[in-house]
Amino acid sequence: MTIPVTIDKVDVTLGPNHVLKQVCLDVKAGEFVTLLGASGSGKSTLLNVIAGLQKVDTGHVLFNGENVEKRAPQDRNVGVVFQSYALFPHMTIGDNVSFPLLAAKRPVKERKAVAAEMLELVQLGGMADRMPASLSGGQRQRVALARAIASNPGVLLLDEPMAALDKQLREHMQVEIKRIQERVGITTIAVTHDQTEAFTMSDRVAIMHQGCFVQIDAPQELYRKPVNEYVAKFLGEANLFGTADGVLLGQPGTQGSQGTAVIRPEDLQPLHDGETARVSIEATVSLVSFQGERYRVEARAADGTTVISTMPSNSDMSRLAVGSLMEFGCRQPERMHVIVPQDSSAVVVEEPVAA
Amino acid sequence: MTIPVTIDKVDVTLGPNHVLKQVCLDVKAGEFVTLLGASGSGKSTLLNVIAGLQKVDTGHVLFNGENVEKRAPQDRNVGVVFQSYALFPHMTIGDNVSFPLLAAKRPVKERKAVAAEMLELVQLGGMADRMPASLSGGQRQRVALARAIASNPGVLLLDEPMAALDKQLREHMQVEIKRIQERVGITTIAVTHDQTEAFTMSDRVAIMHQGCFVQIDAPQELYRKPVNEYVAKFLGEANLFGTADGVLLGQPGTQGSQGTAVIRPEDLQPLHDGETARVSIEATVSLVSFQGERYRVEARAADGTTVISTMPSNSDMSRLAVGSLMEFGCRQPERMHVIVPQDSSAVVVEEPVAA
Amino acid sequence: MKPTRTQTEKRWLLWPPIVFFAIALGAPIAMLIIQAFESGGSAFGEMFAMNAFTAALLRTLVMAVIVTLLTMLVGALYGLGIWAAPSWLSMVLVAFLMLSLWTSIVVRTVGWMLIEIPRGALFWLLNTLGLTDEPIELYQTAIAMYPAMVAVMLPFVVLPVMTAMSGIDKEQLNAAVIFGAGPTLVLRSVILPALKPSLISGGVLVFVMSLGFYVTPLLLGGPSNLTVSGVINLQINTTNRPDLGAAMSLLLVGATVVIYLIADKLFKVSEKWG
Amino acid sequence: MRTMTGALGLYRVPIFAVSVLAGLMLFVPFLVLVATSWTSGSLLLFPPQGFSLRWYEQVLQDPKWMDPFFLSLGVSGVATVIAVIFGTLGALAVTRLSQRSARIVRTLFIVPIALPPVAYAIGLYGMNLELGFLRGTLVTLILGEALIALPYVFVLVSAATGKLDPNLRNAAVTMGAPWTLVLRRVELPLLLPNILAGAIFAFSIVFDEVVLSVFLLPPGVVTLPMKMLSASTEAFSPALTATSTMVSLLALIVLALFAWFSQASARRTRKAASK
Amino acid sequence: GVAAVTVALVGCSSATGGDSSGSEGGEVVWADYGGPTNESRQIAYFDGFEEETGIKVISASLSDAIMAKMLEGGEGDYDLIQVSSDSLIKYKDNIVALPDSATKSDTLPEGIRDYAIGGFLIGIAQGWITDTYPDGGPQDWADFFDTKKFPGKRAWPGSPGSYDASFELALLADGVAQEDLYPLDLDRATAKLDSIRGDLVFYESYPEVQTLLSTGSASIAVSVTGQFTALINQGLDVTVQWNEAFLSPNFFVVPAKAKNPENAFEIAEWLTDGERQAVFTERTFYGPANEVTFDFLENSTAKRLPGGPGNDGSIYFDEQFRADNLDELVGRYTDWLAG
Ligand SMILES: Nc1ncnc2c1ncn2[C@@H]1O[C@H](COP(=O)(O)OP(=O)(O)OP(=O)(O)O)[C@@H](O)[C@H]1O
Ligand SMILES: Nc1ncnc2c1ncn2[C@@H]1O[C@H](COP(=O)(O)OP(=O)(O)OP(=O)(O)O)[C@@H](O)[C@H]1O
Ligand SMILES: [Mg+2]
Ligand SMILES: [Mg+2]
Repeated sequence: MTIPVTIDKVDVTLGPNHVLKQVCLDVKAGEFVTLLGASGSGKSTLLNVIAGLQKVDTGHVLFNGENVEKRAPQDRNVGVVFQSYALFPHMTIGDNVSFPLLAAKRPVKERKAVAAEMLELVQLGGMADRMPASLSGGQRQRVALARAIASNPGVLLLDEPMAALDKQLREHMQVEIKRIQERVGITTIAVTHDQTEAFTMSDRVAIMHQGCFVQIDAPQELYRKPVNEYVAKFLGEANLFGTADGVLLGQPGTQGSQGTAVIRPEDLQPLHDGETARVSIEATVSLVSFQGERYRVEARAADGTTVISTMPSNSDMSRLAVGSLMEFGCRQPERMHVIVPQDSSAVVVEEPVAA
Repeated sequence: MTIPVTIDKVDVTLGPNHVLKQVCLDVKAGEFVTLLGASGSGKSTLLNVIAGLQKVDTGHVLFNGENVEKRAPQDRNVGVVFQSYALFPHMTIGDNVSFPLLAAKRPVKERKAVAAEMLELVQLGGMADRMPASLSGGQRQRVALARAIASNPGVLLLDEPMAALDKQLREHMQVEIKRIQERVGITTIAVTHDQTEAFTMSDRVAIMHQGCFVQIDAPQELYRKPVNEYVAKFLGEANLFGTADGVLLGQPGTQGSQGTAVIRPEDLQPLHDGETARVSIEATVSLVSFQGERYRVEARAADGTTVISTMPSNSDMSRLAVGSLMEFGCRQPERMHVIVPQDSSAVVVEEPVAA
Repeated sequence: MKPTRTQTEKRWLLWPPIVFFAIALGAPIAMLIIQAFESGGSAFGEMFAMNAFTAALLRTLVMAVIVTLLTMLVGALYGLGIWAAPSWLSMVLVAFLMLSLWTSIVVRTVGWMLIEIPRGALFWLLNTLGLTDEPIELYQTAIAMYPAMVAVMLPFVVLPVMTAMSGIDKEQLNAAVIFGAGPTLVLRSVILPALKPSLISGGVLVFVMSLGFYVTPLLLGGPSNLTVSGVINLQINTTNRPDLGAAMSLLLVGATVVIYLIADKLFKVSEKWG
Repeated sequence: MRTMTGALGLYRVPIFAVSVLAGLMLFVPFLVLVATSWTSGSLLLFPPQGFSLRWYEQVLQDPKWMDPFFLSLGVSGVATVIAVIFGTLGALAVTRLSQRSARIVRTLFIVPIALPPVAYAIGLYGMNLELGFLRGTLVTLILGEALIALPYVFVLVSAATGKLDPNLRNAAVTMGAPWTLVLRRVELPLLLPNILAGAIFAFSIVFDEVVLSVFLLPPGVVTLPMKMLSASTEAFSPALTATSTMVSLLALIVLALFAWFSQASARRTRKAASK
Repeated sequence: GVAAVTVALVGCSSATGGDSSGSEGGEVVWADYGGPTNESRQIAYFDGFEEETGIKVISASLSDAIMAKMLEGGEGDYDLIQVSSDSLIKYKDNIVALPDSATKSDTLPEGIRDYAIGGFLIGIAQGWITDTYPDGGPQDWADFFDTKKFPGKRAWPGSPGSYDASFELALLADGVAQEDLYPLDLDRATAKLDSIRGDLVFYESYPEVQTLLSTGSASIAVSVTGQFTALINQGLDVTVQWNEAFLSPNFFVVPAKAKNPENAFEIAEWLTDGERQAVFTERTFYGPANEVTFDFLENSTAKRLPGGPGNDGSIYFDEQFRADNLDELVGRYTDWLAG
């Protein structure tokens, strides 16, 4: 079962905090949408609203076009994976996974069968009798996932499902979750504040900032064409320059600028001697660090702007000694994105963006 | 003040666990060495040994060539940043930072001055009167760092200093810590299980596995020339193939192999039509994910080997639809590293590697 | 994430205990009020005119303060002792605590009496050791009653202190030591701050409970240590003035509740305890 | 861990000294009482005269002691059950209330600790007289003792509810479990150790309660503490201390078994975790 | 489950409390202070009575508050309450007199005799372990106050209600003649008491006297004589000074609101039997309330009883005065104790 979910102008106030402000979101059936935002931006709150764990002040939540406002969490048929997994520590893995069926008063036999099937799906077949405490973090994570989809819910909600895992495992699980989600075909809304995670798993990513959606788009679009500086900076590193007619003017907002140019570090390369680029800036290398698959170069322009460039790990770094003055340029000007001022005002005015 | 640190055949047993096995490490004065390893590999234990918080069974710790075995933690003059920061919650930031001077019974005036200076160093000038609870994670982290260096210690120890920060902040603080360490010039030993962190900050990285050092080397060397498969896999993704005379043989250890070839995903690219490479493998694309600055492509070879390739985000991905059969090749064969079997045995036999 | 609340479950969880309180606490208090006003409310004036009562009131307050301070001090040290001692010793200390908790207070008081009377167990010990021949002048002095009262109250401080100690952040302790703090500074900067909330909430409880002391001070401290509870007992059992007794009881209940509420406001006692 | 205790340095000396002294303060009266109970004489004396177990024998054979003991077990048992039910319900309710009302309820639940027993007993006795049908029953006594014991259950259970991951509830709820199922299958099992600890504490309080018994016991019915009290108003007999010793030891054995069981189950969990 | 247990417990209470209430004999609730005295009554009187009449005697632990309420005319569970003479005088209005046909306690004064059931005489005297004063101990209360002549601590009633004979004996010691004792000069008495306060060790309940004396913690005790008797029964050599000892008749009365007055009067008759009283007296050493009892007692026993032959120096309280001034006596004594 899979259903479309619509969030319509939802407002939530918790104590003194206006946590969600006129939030709108349309999720198609079977789509994977990730809410990405800094801590405190209201992601978990929105998820709770969808699950029915949090009342809304105004606005509606529609499942399959039907208003579910009146439905208790028990009756919404959503599956949730919590950040801490929230496995029941006193129950076996099998009992954990089949808990939704226990709640639905299904017979023991069916419960056993579904638990076994779900555990098979998350590649934990045969572990039904173990206790959660005896599992590794990644295994617990998978149990939580199995439990969330055991009752065949219409919507799957994931609240920072990978936050407790270490990096290696996290990257593995991202691919894993995406794979399972595609197999089951369930509408999924996830929360994270890790952009790689959001990009890897999602069909679309919704950037949240202080209770508003700033931009909702496919990962490439978001990365390449951020609507404002906040999004640009939030999604990986970015070089931001004031710009007028395709000419860099130094820092954003400097005199005469008509917009802000966003150039990703991998698109801003030190130019070879004599090479020119339409868009370029001169800066002194201040820090070079090796990061495995790439080098990261930090340089400082005369006006104090910091310039960041990343280069593949097979690059020749001998020219880039700290202290050397280099010309950094964008070789493919089409990869430079210009944010025009009226767009960029979105951050300041906190105007909601409908999906 | 900065001093060299030598760890000489240290053995530690905790309860039933042989936690450190004949560990040796030489850290030069002013050097930044990171201990990198999976959870439970003994990193924290080694740090505690250096700090004097953990007794050794056999072996010695030398500061500046002098055995410090008999010295209590108080007398070792080390600065430590703890994973949880361990700030004193009821003291102001200033009092926290000047705590080592309070312990040394220095006059109030000096304490105030040092606190101010240190907070300036970590860019928290003027916040001396705030309480820890009112700071953000990154700020607390910096306070902990300021406190650790306030007494001008000979050695700085960092136990997963960034584990509690979110990704954006973590990346920022990595650069920050490196910068401060270089400014102060203090010998630093850090612990982490995040390889990017280790690479970004360290002069050398020591890979720990089950209480032994597997490899101690500069970041580039480690990444490019891992001594065994464990290291290769631990430091980012790697394609591992059995190899004989520069010819790939499928999975490592396959018949006739003379060693294991390590090819990093960024060095294994889909070849253009008609293009050939000395080292290449045919595989079917199974997953393409956009990760911001790069695309990650997973493909499956006929013999089941998984092939991973990453490509810059400005690549043309149209050829790489899921299901298409591609030839992946390493264009610069010098970037392929071959682990010969006798090296690779290090993991199995758990033979310690001296620095 | 905020826990979900539904009205039904709140109702089912909250109302049964509230009804229970109404019956088991409300009704008796109502009875006390009725009894106190049986003589038209004159009991309230009369009790303050009564010398023995006002003196006992003052005496009880002073006694409760002393017991509280002593118990907090000893309790903090005892809790620290349990935490810092080798495991066999801390097991013994905990066992002593439990043993004493499970011995009737009346019987324990008798035990103290047997120790403290002029030729009691203490005299026997000292005499056997050849230290004294003279009967010991300890029984029915202030020094004789405080140890017994502190012993009765000790668990109420030690138990929360033990919880607090087990929750001490080991990294903080390590940090203090690494940065060169001596024992004094470690105590001041890490241990005491961690202890303080539990110590205070334990202290408030001890104070409130100490206001109800009766037999122990009277027996071990002598008849000059008549407490409010003693005076109330007197009204009810001897002079047959239940209205006075009820009025005094109401005052005692009211005062303890008010004291508790103030302390709760200041120190969040019930949060520490619940 | 060397720094744990090492950090206290020389302060360990006064700390241990006071702890040991305080420990003796708790233990010596008990020891003296025990010693008096094995006397072969019939006076409550220390040092005891000779050694015999005759008082134990007598108590164990005398229905005048054993009946009250069993009655006390019953009364304390029922009162404890009531206190455990309402204390646990209250502790659970508090987690579902807004902060303001939680404060009020929490205070209400702890107030009985501050209740002077004499005053409360008089109030209950008045209620007993007023409501004729209660006379001659143990209802008011049990109610009253349950109320006195309730705060301890509440406090101990609250300590655990505070540490309970609220997402466990949320998880169960989103999986369609009605709140009763959540209570039964998720919350109560997890709170069980603390509920048991609360029950033990409550039982110890009630079992020793005597002030209420004086007023509320129907004629001819005697609880153990009441029997001990009356045994000490006319004569101090070693039967008194023999009984008290046996009760303490019994309690200690029960506690030790409880601790052993909970440790064993913790060990099992740990073993499972390391598997 | 809980309800079931509760019901079971309630049931059990009424089982022990009065399952026979509906059957032929009925019951009677006897309220005294328990302990060995109650046991002795059980043996001397109740066992036989229950067998004979089928009426069950339920011994209750006497609660002062309940007693007070019933003596004031209130409701309560007791059918027979132990009181002292002054209480009887004070609350006579709410006490049911014995039927005319009943056998009365002939040693008791007129006004009391008609109400008293199962009477016994309590003595308040000084006593000591004979060895303490080999040359003979204190002869009167003046000696008691003479700490030079008779060194050592004195055990003294310290609970606020138990003023016992304190004022009277202080006045006697201060030189007031027996016949001038009443009305008591409380100021003079407390002044005299003050003079010895430092040598007193207080007891809260009577049995402490045994401990204080037998350990040697106190040299002399002022107490009800039953405590000395108990020590003697343990095999200790205790001297009781009957000279200037105070005597107080105690007995049981039927309060107005008693539920089983008939049964109470039936047992009252049973209690007057001299032979049974002798059994009780031999066990407790309280003085008997009927002359006839002495016929059944050994002379050696009789001499050790309050009001027994040879103990002529003893004095009866002025119960009327004590009844009239109860509040003041308690108040003054409490104030003095609280000092
Ligand atoms: N019960 C509450 N009362 C008042 N404010 C609250 C409450 N719960 C949350 N908030 C506030 O609401 C905002 C959004 O919280 P939410 O948990 O949704 O953030 P989030 O985006 O999930 O953050 P994180 O990444 O840290 O989980 C925060 O600023 C938080 O301080
Ligand atoms: N007190 C102890 N008793 C027994 N074994 C212990 C004790 N403390 C740690 N160990 C074991 O020692 C090993 C190393 O622990 P250590 O804390 O040094 O690991 P680590 O590399 O710091 O791991 P992490 O990344 O999780 O912090 C672990 O396997 C752990 O189980
Ligand atoms: Mg969140
Ligand atoms: Mg560690």
